[in-house]
Amino acid sequence: MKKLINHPQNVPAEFLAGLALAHADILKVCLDPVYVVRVDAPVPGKTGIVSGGGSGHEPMHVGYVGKGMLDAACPGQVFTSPTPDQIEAATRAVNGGAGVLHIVKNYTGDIMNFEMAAELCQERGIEVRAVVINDDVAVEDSLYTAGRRGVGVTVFAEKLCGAAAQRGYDLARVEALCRKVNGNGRSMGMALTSCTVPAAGKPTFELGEDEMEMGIGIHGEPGRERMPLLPAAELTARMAATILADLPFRGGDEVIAMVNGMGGTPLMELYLVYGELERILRGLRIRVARRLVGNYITSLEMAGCSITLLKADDEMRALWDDPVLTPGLQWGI
Amino acid sequence: MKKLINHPQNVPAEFLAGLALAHADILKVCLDPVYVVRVDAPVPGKTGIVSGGGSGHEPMHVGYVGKGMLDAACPGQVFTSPTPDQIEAATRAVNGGAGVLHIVKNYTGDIMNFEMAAELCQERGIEVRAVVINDDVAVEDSLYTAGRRGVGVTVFAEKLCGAAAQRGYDLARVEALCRKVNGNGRSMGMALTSCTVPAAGKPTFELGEDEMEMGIGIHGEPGRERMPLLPAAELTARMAATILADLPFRGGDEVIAMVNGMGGTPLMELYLVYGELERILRGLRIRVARRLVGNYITSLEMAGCSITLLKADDEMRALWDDPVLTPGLQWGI
Amino acid sequence: MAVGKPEVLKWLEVLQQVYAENRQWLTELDSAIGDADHGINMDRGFTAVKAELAAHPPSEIRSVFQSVATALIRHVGGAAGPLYGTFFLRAAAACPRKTEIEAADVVALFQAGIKGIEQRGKAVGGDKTMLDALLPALDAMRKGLENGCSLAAILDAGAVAAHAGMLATVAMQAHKGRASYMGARSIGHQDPGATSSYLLLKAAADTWRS
Amino acid sequence: MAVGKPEVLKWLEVLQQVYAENRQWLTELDSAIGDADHGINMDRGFTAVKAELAAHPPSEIRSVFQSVATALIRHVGGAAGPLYGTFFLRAAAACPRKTEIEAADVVALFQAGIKGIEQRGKAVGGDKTMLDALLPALDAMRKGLENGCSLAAILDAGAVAAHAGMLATVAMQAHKGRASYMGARSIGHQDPGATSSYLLLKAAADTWRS
Ligand SMILES: Nc1ncnc2c1ncn2[C@@H]1O[C@H](COP(=O)(O)OP(=O)(O)O)[C@@H](O)[C@H]1O
Ligand SMILES: Nc1ncnc2c1ncn2[C@@H]1O[C@H](COP(=O)(O)OP(=O)(O)O)[C@@H](O)[C@H]1O
Ligand SMILES: [Mg+2]
Ligand SMILES: [Mg+2]
Ligand SMILES: [Mg+2]
Ligand SMILES: [Mg+2]
Repeated sequence: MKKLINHPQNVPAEFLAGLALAHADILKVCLDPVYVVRVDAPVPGKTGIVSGGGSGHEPMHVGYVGKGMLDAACPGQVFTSPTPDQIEAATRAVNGGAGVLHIVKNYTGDIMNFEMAAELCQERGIEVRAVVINDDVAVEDSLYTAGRRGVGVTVFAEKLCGAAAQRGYDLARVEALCRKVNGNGRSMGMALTSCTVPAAGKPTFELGEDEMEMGIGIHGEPGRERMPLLPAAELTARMAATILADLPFRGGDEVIAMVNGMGGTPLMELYLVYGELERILRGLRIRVARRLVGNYITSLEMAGCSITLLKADDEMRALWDDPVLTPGLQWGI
Repeated sequence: MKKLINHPQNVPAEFLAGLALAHADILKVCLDPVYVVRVDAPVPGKTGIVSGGGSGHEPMHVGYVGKGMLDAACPGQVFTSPTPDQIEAATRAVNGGAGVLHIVKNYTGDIMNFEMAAELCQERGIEVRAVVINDDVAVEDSLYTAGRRGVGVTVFAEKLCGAAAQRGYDLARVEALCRKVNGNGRSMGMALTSCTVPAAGKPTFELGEDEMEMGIGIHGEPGRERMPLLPAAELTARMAATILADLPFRGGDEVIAMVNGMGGTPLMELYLVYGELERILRGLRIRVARRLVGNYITSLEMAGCSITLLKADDEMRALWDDPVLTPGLQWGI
Repeated sequence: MAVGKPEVLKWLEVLQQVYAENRQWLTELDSAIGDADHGINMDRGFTAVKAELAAHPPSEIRSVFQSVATALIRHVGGAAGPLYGTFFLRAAAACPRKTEIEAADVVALFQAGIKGIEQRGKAVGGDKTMLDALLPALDAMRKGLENGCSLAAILDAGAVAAHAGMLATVAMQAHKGRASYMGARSIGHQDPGATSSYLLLKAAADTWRS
Repeated sequence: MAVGKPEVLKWLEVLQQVYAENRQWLTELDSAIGDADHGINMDRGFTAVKAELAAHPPSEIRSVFQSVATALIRHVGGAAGPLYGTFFLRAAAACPRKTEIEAADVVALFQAGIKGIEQRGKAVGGDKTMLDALLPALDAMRKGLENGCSLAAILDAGAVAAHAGMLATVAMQAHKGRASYMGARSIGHQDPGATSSYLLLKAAADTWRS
């Protein structure tokens, strides 16, 4: 394992120390329990937005703390969801009296820890609503699985709900928006290489020189299918087809699109994939109204990408353009 | 070689196609010869700023085209400097009558191609000045080398000169600023892994499981020294010491700092290194006034990082904060 | 024989060692069908338990379990944290305020804990989770108790059943947790959580046998 | 014997094949002390030359060299583009307006081209560059001309000297180009540009021998 680290156990903590030094104008890092919070929290009267999950997906979530996006984020150990005390402390820290929305990705661990935290918050009289993001079309949503994973749409939900809360939406409206975003967004990912959890010390899985893993999540967990590596055009077409058929997206739709890197893929390749994607969408008369191309929800140093499409209405498009100032997303300010 | 591409030969062109689709509001891509230019070029009366170099360093340079930074960038093949006709065409396209600055990184190929282009421009009556960036302290600057390479300071020079030109600085003042930035900036890089040039198909070099390459450039060219991998704290201390001693930087200085990823290193590790760096600088009473942490000048999918420090005066700090709107750097707009 | 606070503490001490020793194995199992952290999680959790018990020695058995629950919930995260945390929380609630607990108490306490895991995780037997080690173990322990066996024999029966249950997860397709994303590809791999649950019971049988 | 336009075109055709065949070798040499693109660059360049000559057939030898220069300058980039581009630009300028050029013309043309490379790149012999193949070759060719040798003999002498010069770069430390960044670590590797220059001369000797 080759990483720019000191001790494998200390990676998340030392990362947060660097983040705090680099972005003292935007956020602060609280310890014991650990969470990252907007410098000006709590904002009185504003609906609070809290998310969290395992570390290793940077900039998500801690890099999305700041004006117009998250009020706080709770980072767990690498790929391990945070604990209820972290989430409870973060929720208390951002509650401006208007209640707090928890944006939770659909993983057993995340669900349970956020549930326990919500119980603790409710005991303290803080109104908490939780929306579970489950946009990953690679996982069959059935009685026989833990359900679809929450992946790329989380970034969109955090941006849009953050903007809505900043505009003054109350908790119920932010919650409804979050459900609408989740309901209209779909994602799929793939990997060219595995990643290495620092504390584990070796790659989670091995892939042959001509293989890729299709339908990968964001935790280095194996995907649904291992298959020969495809050229970018075919790969994009296949991922797009699965995503498009699922909602389904239709001609005339407007979308916000993301081509996301898993951490180890050069921007050059991500834009190349984006080009393929937009050509496919144009062919179907689906207009890309807004887009992100880059590393937004990663799996450590994994090589690969994911595609997310969100069918956007006027409200979402307007909220998208609202100012945001976080380490990971920044515009309009 | 595992990459998200179609044919190795087409990577730069297909990347540019995706970039053009994604950022049609900011830039356009011209073909034959190839260059990327601000949508609103030429801006009458504004000093033009053109840079360029091999592809594979994204977002540099094409990702820095836009308001407040470059007017145009000329991308070569992967790690191969662009040709004179590209540079000449870009220069003509951005000349608003006030002359054009070429920001050139110090590599034999870049120097010669920009020189030939400048001759062609001068024949057409366009005033061109060139500033050569050579900030890499890993290379001894002597009669016996091609001189220091241009690396991280290029990003700073492009941002600051772009802002200056936007404010209305004339060509001579922008040129002087660029020389000042180059004179006050120093960088050093290292690699944990090699990268693979798409058309070459295999890694440029091989590193053992416990080795790193110190003093690496940005083209996958081997560094000055191969050595056992160090913990991040020691690694950062060693790189910082070499950089600091060179200018030298002194207690009381204010700096703009960059911890840059080579393309395959997670943000988590880059912030961890940034934390180490800022602690070292604080210990020496050097204040980090502004900073960048992320992938800004990369070597395809190489794992590793570089550190850049620029001793900044009031003028530079103010220009840094000026608005910028490019695919790779964006704030204040 | 009965179990007093020293035996309970001994069990937890052994568990800390067991999870430290099996950290890599559990993580490797989790690499195959999960995200390569289960051993790391269990080790971190029981190291935190040890520190907590040393820092604030609880006065009675019930409060030992409460401290364990809090330490696990605070320091593990993931799926294992809330699940094992809930196990000890419910075990504490079911624990009589006595200085020594009998075989019936021990079985009741495991029963309450395992119920807690079922409620928290909403999994059932056959989903390829820790429950596939725990539920057969509970059955075996209850049978042993009905048959009037000694605590040592009851715990042995529990550990044996947990071991068989753990091995049975190899052939199962996962329907809960991270492994379920793999669909049929999850078949052929032993569940990490079932393995850590077996180790939990094995350690109890080993330390409470005399 | 003398060299006419058909022979010049033949040389360029052979060069295109030679660089296509040696693309990988040249790139591997450049991997060791450079950035792994020299073979790719040369191949791209002479493929462009071929396309250019086919699309716009030049009328005389001089204009052949001009087209080659333009194609290389436009399509190669890097260090090799301006250097070989300048070589052909100067060769064109030195080329007499004749339908056939003699031995003396050929040597003059190489001399002008190599001068151009010296001026453009500011390197000298011993810097571990293409000049370490080209300068000895030029010397040998000049001597051959003085001694009244045939063009074939002159070119052979040039190719032999270039080959020796190319091999001599192995022992040199680079002082120019990308390899100079490696300092003493550049010693022990053959210079890619010296290798492509040897191939250039070798192809001339091979095609202009009859
Ligand atoms: N819903 C559930 N109910 C019971 N046990 C579960 C459930 N989901 C997962 N598990 C158990 O948790 C184990 C994984 O724990 P761990 O790796 O620590 O958490 P995570 O999956 O969050 O990384 C699985 O092997 C499985 O036994
Ligand atoms: N200043 C120079 N003068 C002459 N030849 C040079 C000079 N610098 C580099 N070269 C030659 O160029 C070769 C490298 O060419 P190439 O790999 O195509 O360009 P780049 O170094 O830009 O990637 C070197 O092997 C060397 O022979
Ligand atoms: Mg986990
Ligand atoms: Mg090159
Ligand atoms: Mg796990
Ligand atoms: Mg090269």
